[in-house]
Amino acid sequence: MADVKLAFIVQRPPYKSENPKLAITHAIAYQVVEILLEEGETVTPTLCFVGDGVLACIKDQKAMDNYGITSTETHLKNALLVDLNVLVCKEDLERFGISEERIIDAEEMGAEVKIQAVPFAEIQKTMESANHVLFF
Amino acid sequence: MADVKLAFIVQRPPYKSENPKLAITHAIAYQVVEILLEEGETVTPTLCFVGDGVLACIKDQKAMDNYGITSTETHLKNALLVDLNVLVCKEDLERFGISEERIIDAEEMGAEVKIQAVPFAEIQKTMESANHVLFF
Amino acid sequence: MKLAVFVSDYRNTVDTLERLDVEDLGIVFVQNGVNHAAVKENGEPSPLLQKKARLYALSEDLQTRGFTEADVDGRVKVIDMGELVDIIFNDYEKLAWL
Amino acid sequence: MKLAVFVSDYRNTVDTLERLDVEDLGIVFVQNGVNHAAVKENGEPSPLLQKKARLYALSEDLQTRGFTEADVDGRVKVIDMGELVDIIFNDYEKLAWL
Amino acid sequence: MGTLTIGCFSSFIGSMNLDFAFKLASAAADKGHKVNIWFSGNATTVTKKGQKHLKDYSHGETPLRELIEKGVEVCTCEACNLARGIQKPDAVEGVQWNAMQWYLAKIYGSDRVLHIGGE
Amino acid sequence: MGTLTIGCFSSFIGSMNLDFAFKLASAAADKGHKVNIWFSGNATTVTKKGQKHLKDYSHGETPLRELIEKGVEVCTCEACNLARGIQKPDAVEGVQWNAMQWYLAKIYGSDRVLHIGGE
Repeated sequence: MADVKLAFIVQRPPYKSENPKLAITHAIAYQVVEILLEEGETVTPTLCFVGDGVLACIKDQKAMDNYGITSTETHLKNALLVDLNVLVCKEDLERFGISEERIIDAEEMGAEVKIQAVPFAEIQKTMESANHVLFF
Repeated sequence: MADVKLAFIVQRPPYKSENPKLAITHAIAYQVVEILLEEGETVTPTLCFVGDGVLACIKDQKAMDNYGITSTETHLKNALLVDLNVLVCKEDLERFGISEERIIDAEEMGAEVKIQAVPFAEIQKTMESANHVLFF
Repeated sequence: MKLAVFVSDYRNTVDTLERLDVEDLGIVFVQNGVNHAAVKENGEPSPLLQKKARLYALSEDLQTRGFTEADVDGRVKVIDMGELVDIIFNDYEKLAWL
Repeated sequence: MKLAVFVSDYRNTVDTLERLDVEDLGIVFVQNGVNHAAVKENGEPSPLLQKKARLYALSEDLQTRGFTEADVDGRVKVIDMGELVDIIFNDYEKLAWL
Repeated sequence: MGTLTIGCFSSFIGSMNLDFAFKLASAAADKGHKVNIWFSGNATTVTKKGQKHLKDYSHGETPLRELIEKGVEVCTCEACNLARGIQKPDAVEGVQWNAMQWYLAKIYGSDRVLHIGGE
Repeated sequence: MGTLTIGCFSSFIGSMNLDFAFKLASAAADKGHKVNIWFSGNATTVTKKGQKHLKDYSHGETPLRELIEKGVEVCTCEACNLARGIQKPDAVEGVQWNAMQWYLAKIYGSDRVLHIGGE
């Protein structure tokens, strides 16, 4: 009976490899992992975007219109809808000049959580308190 | 009735992707392309290693012993055996401190040509005189 | 040499473009390469935009990443795939994908 | 945090390793990462060798690329796959592949 | 009208290189150009038929079939396919199976060559 | 003795990531550790059976079978396989087919996790 904490760190931009998308879909799976675990055992991922990975958080991605594939934005919205803890590095957002209103949210879909812009120090803490770190 | 010149430019190190190996095998295919062309039509590739690509030219690669796969060295020896023109950037060899005696050759197998260390300017000229350039 | 170079990555691990001496150079930003056209770092545009070259970015790839024409540096011409085909056949003799 | 970082590339497109604050850091050079251990550029060893960390390079991957122990910087310990397994289980709690 | 030969060496799904190549080939063919596509290395897995079209993933089979219908010539590296456990009957119909010289021969007759290397 | 779970997300052939993962898994199993391997994304193509063992290419099938024989648990992402046209009967016997939660559940019980991301 315990909780295992995981830090998912996305450090590369989307649409070059499947990495950022797979980070999101794997994190979302925490919702259904209980069928494979004993009573009271849980897995809690925190999904963190750092470096060029923060480019995944820009809204209005038209991947479906242009390439017929689900956008990383849609995956991120799904993550918010299942109350996943999603952090994005504040310093990197500032470095790229990405303002908060350009960050994806899923409010109109009824999500209760938002992507949180936090200092890198907090992402560092997330890694420290995690049992395992997974870099994408 | 003409010759089409191609510049194959290998700019990345071996064993990270198949690129350097595929550059060599595709260049070697110039030997058999005539079966698909008309009489007198030829293709002449020049294989050039620049940047981190020059690391492919270091001899004694033990890829077969360690991973059971043909080394990039073996592919390069095959290229020399079919008289392919192989150039390696002199400035990049110097940058990495790779001496000429560490460069692959196929003399003991009877090859008549060697990998030639040339200034980048000559590789630039090879690209200029080529009909097409292929970057690996 | 009339050469169009396709830049498909934001971070390049090769320095080929810096070393090439091309009299008539085009740089086509595609896929994650469009970040060079649409993103500034610490207020600075990508150094690639300072090359003596005609600069293009593919609209489909900008849109896919959430960018609009308003994000694109004024030196870069936004083109679609059909225009890219014309550029390939009409303006350059050789193509390089870095 | 006791963290072993696997560096598998010669050129990195991420700066994560520079930013991480790790009290007990190991850097394991594998695959093309072994170039950091065995190659100097303009006479200078890789900046990664200056990190406050225990440094390891995988012998199999050095040999595959034509390097011998003589090429490897004195700060780096050459290990084989079996030793790597022991390091993973005995010396570090978390592993990161950059 | 000219001839464009595209070499594809990147993995199917993820990198978007193949998606890009398909769109470019289609646009060129629509303008009346002759287009050839060569698959080698990890790109050859795109020629496997029976790909389930899930919206989360790039899909290769339908665009490939459309390109072949438009007259685009498509060829895959036989050895690369076999090494990945894909036999000829497993491949999308109309894709040619050959070796590297096919690519060189198509380049011979091409006005433009876009060689898209691997990852 | 501990438990190591390895996540593999890189393309089969070329990058050497899978070759590395197989050697590491084998060395850990030989020392008596429990090892689990998860394939996702482009790595899933390594589970296709019938790979012709050409010396020019990394070969996945034989090492996979050896690992499974040693008691290493191997699982592949079903959706990733289907998107690539690989059905369950096409896969190496003994490879489990499941979804991402398999990986998370194995991580739950692991002492060490080596997540090898994609290219």
